[in-house]
Amino acid sequence: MVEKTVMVVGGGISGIQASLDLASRGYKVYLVEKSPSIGGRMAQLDKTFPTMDCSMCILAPKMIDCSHHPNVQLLSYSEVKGVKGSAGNFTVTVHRKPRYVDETKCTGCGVCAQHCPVEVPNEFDEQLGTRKAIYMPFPQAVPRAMTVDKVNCIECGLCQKTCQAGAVDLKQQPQEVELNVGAIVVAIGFDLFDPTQIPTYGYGRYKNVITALELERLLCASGPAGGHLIRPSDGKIPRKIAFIQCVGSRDRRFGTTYCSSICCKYSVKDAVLIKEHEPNSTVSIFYIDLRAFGKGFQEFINRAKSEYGVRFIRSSPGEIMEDSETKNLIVWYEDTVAGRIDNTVFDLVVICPALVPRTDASELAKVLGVEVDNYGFFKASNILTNPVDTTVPGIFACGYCLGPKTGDIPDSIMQGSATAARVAEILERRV
Amino acid sequence: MKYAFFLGCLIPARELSYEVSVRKVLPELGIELVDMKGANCCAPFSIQSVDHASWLALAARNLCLAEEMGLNIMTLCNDCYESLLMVNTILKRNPELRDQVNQILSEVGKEYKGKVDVKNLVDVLYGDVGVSKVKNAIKEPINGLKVGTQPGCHLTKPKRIHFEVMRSFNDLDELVQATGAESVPYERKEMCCGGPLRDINDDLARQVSRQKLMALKDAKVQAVVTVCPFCFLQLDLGQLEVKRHFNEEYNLPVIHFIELLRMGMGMKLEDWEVKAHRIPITDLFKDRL
Amino acid sequence: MSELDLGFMGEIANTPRGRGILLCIQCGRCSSSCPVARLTSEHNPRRLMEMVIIGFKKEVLPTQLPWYCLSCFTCLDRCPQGGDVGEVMFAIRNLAVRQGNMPAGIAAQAKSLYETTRVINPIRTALDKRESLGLCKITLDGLDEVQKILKKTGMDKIIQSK
Amino acid sequence: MGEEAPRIGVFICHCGINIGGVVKVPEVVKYARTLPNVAYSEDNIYTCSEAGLDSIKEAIKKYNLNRVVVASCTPRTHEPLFRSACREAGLNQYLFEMANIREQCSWVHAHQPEKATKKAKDIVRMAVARATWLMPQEEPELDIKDTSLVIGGGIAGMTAALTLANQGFKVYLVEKEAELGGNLRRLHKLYPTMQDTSEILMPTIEAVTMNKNVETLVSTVVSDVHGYVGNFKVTLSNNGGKRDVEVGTIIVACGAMNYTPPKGLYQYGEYPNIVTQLELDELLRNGKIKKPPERVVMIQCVGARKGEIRALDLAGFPKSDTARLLAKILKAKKEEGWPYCSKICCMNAIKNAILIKERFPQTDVIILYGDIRVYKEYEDFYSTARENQVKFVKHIEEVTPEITQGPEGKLIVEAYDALVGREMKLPCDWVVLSTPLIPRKEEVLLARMLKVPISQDGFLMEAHLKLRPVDTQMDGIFLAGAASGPKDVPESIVSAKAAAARASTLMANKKMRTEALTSVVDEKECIGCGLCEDICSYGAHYLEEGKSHTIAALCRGCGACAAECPRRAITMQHYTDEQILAQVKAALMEEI
Repeated sequence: MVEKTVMVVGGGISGIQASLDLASRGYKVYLVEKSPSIGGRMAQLDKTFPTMDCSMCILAPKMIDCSHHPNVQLLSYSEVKGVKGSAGNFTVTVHRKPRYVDETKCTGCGVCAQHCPVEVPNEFDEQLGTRKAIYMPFPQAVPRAMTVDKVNCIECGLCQKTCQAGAVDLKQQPQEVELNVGAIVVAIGFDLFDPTQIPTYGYGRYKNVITALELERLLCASGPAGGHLIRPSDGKIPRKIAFIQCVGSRDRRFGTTYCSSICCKYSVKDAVLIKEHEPNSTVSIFYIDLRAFGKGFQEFINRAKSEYGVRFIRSSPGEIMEDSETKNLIVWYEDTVAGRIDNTVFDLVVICPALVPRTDASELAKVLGVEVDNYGFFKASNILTNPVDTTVPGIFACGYCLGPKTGDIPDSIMQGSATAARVAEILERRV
Repeated sequence: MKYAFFLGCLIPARELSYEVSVRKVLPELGIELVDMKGANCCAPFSIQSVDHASWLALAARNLCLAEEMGLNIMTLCNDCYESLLMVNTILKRNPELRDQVNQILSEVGKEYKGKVDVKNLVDVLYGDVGVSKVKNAIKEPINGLKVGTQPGCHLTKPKRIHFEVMRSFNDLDELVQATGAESVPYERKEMCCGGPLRDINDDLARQVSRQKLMALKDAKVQAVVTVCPFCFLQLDLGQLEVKRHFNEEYNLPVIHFIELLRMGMGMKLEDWEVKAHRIPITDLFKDRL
Repeated sequence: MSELDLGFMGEIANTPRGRGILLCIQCGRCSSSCPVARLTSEHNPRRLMEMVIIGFKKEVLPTQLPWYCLSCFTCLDRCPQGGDVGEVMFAIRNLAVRQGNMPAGIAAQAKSLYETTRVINPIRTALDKRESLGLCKITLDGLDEVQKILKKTGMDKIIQSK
Repeated sequence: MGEEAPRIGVFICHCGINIGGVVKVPEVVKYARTLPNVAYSEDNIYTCSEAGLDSIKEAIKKYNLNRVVVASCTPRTHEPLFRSACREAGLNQYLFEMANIREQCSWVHAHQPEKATKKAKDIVRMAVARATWLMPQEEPELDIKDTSLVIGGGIAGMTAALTLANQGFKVYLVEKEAELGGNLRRLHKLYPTMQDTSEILMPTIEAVTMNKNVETLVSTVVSDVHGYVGNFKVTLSNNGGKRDVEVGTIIVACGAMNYTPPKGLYQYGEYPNIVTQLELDELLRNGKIKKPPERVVMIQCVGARKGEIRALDLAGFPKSDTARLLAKILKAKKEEGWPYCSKICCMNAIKNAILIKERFPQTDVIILYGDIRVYKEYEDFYSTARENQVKFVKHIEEVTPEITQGPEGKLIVEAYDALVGREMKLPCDWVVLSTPLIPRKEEVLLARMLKVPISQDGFLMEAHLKLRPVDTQMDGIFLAGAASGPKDVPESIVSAKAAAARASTLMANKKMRTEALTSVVDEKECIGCGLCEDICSYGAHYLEEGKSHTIAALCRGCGACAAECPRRAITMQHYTDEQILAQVKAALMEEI
């Protein structure tokens, strides 16, 4: 008998889209999210390109629709531990990590966090900002429930005392739930390449070398810097900013030979954002090939050049050095079109790391029994004709966990919907 | 511990002091050096630039000698080290290339088997002797001396040849610290001394050395510590040339690491050895000479 | 306006140290890392690679261009494609040499190698000094073997041609 | 129920201490009771908690309330919750009003409790004033026909049709050509797998023709479209013959076409051996190139990434006027080229370069490019090309290549290698121009019939570039494949499946509720001036017998028509003038 239920693993924009389409189609959906809230990478972005919509503003309603949908059951802070069965009838074991807060009682008012004495770096802010040991990763989090991070919790019990809804339960135990589903959709997204592997760029050693995702958090009004572009070393406003493309992408040394597909585009967006924040700052983008493909992108880049005066330099810098006093950065590069080798001093350098498979991708692949490609992304059964089918019937994938073939948010959304279609094709097949 | 001692060309011809110190110090640390009779030039970059096959064959011949001695090779010169190490690595990894080379070697009745390893003075001191043993051997620590180290390009680059052998770029620094001296970090430490362009484009060679010297001066070091005889030559003699062409005085004494170690172990340098340094080291090491 | 040599890239690519030429994406990490390129505009490893790729043979082999490289191998470690500029340099030099383009310094070393098994042979005073210090003798042992090898590889011709 | 006197219940939330810590909630509760028509008021620690919701339901029954106001946080996150509470207590959910005294009061005035409390009262007073005028609303329910029309029989159209058919939906697949296949019929091999196009095309065409749920209509075009989501009436014409079909959804997969350079651009049309990439595909497929060429030169971005569509040109056009807009764009672009990057040309060029190298290893292939845009894993394909000794030369806009005739039928391309900084002469046997995919002219008519706007680049416009890439602003109409912009095969297939998914969710439910918030025309007042019809971007207004009528299913409740109407004959339900004016008056009124 065919189960008309579906499990979606990963609550990023792609997984959310898949869930919404499947649920509206009439299927019961279990949305399993590893972290305390759905939203994924898109939630971390400041604005989206090229429409310049506030990322959270367009995402939050979708997150809410998803959690309010009568056919969607959200299993946040949970992980898939085991899968048995085959297309039309899988049995999935889901491990529900203890949140130490009763989701049904907690209203997310955040009073407990105000009293919690423990302050730790916030993963959601790429470690730039801080959160408490009892926390909600970001204000628009879904579900609107706090989570206790037991690693850092000192068991002082203040949260319990101050919670007027009586939602905190520090004794909560992990749970294993078994679910029967007809199909599985994987949408676990990506991680960032570790830039310390390229020591010549000094990430980790030089304070003012940051990743693009860190920049997104800095620029974001609800981010750790309250939307003010400041540089880590001294909190001053950087006047000269450089973007460096292909940090780990198109690189044989680390096996990441592919183009990550999005860096050129978001860099131009960020460059424009910075110019809007600080009109008298200069922004230079160091690139190898300016990959502004896709709807509206070329036009946007033309505008970035002509209207905003963003500088584009065809070059992949060889090395960055730090001025030990000012903490400014000296970037050595060759303008390959002018054939001129030169160095320029910047206040802030933003590097664009390759997008790589989630650290737990291979593990999940084993659990699901699906193949990954030579980069470690989930492998499509046929990249031409079945781009969202994995190598196991009944298990599909969408979003960046399929690799850079997912260009950006629209691609992730299209794939999310496409998996919904594939699932329906299987569950509706008349036998 | 026993090594086939590969002298190379430069040292016996121009830097006897280096050789002497090595022969004095290593036995003290339990290292026995056996000279390689009939060894030929390692085939450095100059020769590699002329002909590829000759490089492989000439280097392989030296490796064969060591195989016959049944000993691993120790070199002092980075060029010898890189050349022999590269060929050894390439031939070990690539059977058909090995056959081609052995084909040439058959002319002289030799066969490369890939049974020995190639090491450098730093490898031996750091890996085989060990920093702690070196430290224990120090009787008169060189305290309070700020030096900049010049490991030299071919001790560490390219990584894919070296990562199996070299431990890290900073091995030399640890050894220097063991003598009591302080190794001061400086900009673009990994940069070349300029030596390889000597006799090909002297002007550029000088300019590169000059960059290096500037960086060292900015770091306010009292002396430069080298392992490679080419680096030594280029930075020591080089300073005089830089002075002549740019009239800039650096007055940075340059010293072989082994000499530093030797003094630390309480063995004085002799007069002729002191004179082997074109930039006087007398002020720095008065009572150790 | 230059006519191009169609096969130049192939010639280089087919030599043991030249394969990297096929990997180059002209990103400029080598050139901006190269100590020499930072000093003189005449040397630009990235441009040299492109000239080989496109086939500017006449503009490369007979000129100074192959002889600026220090072989410090900084570029080898920084090239994202494993393009091995520093290695390709040897492939280019090997061809240049066969066209009679060999700096005097290198010719001298090669000659010395052929006559003494060493690229630098000690002068009298050095030999005496060694003796007085009781250091091992510097001999011509192995010379015949070295010469046999160089004859076999044909390098002897190149040396004599200079 | 609208008739009986309003009995309003007011529920004020402490939100823990978020509101209660600043605003004196009990004081506000007491104040609320003094307001006209308020029958009951109370405060809750968390109105949104189970306990809070229950007490709302009880109060509705106990005090038979017919209006509910909750003063707490933002409607964006919580209105659905409170609305359902009202529903469950048997109260029409449109009789609920929300007042935000957290984001708009306690949070922003955390340090002025007095003023904050006063403001909270003002906000509550306004909410109560509007609630007094609230009327119950019904969300009209539409029937959705579970049949679909797919326009275009290319790979995208066929995929969309099959995806729907496999779910049991009846699909009409319309293709204007005599056979299915679209652009792929002209292509030789497909990157990156280098499969023969037929390996993909033939099985798909077969599957379509075998599938009993798909009715394929070739040599057929859409000549008219009426109706709205769930109930489209479409007229199809097949050389003269006409036929009407009724469908619930429409998927537009009309694809794109290859840009042909105007005669003379890069001497195109002047020499037989200057061809476009597509023409080369055909030459290779039919083995037309017999003698090994010495050299082939490819030029990228011919007619792409050129010029720009200036916002000024567009300013004059209302969105609905697609025809004139596209006509204008097409005319301008023919000569000037298209501003966007067509995204597939780099890979096409590399694909053909490799094919040439495979067939003629000795041939020198040079690709003149601006940027090599081989995104995703295609990068590896670029590497393969280089390993096959395909040569890539970057040229810059300032110095475009020039083509002249050389000896014995050869062409000479003079190009500037920006990465060497030298000019060079390239004698060659073939010059291949990589040209972009551009919109089809048929789109003009389609766009007009479907009321789907066209975006600046001339392709059909998505409902939202980021979040709704396959939806259009018209419910029930979706985009698949290159109709919305250049796509390669995998991308077309993904978008086709996505469009099918969106369509199937509608059709599977068979019914659909639409917004209650729509415009209503008062026929007595209406003078049939038609201004509302002009201003409406959704085609929700139409004139009949001199009066304007609203198609509720199409109305988005934007209110443009109501604002435009000279006779104030149009009312926006749930946002009536009375409601808004009452709120404004309450705002200006001093605290009693």
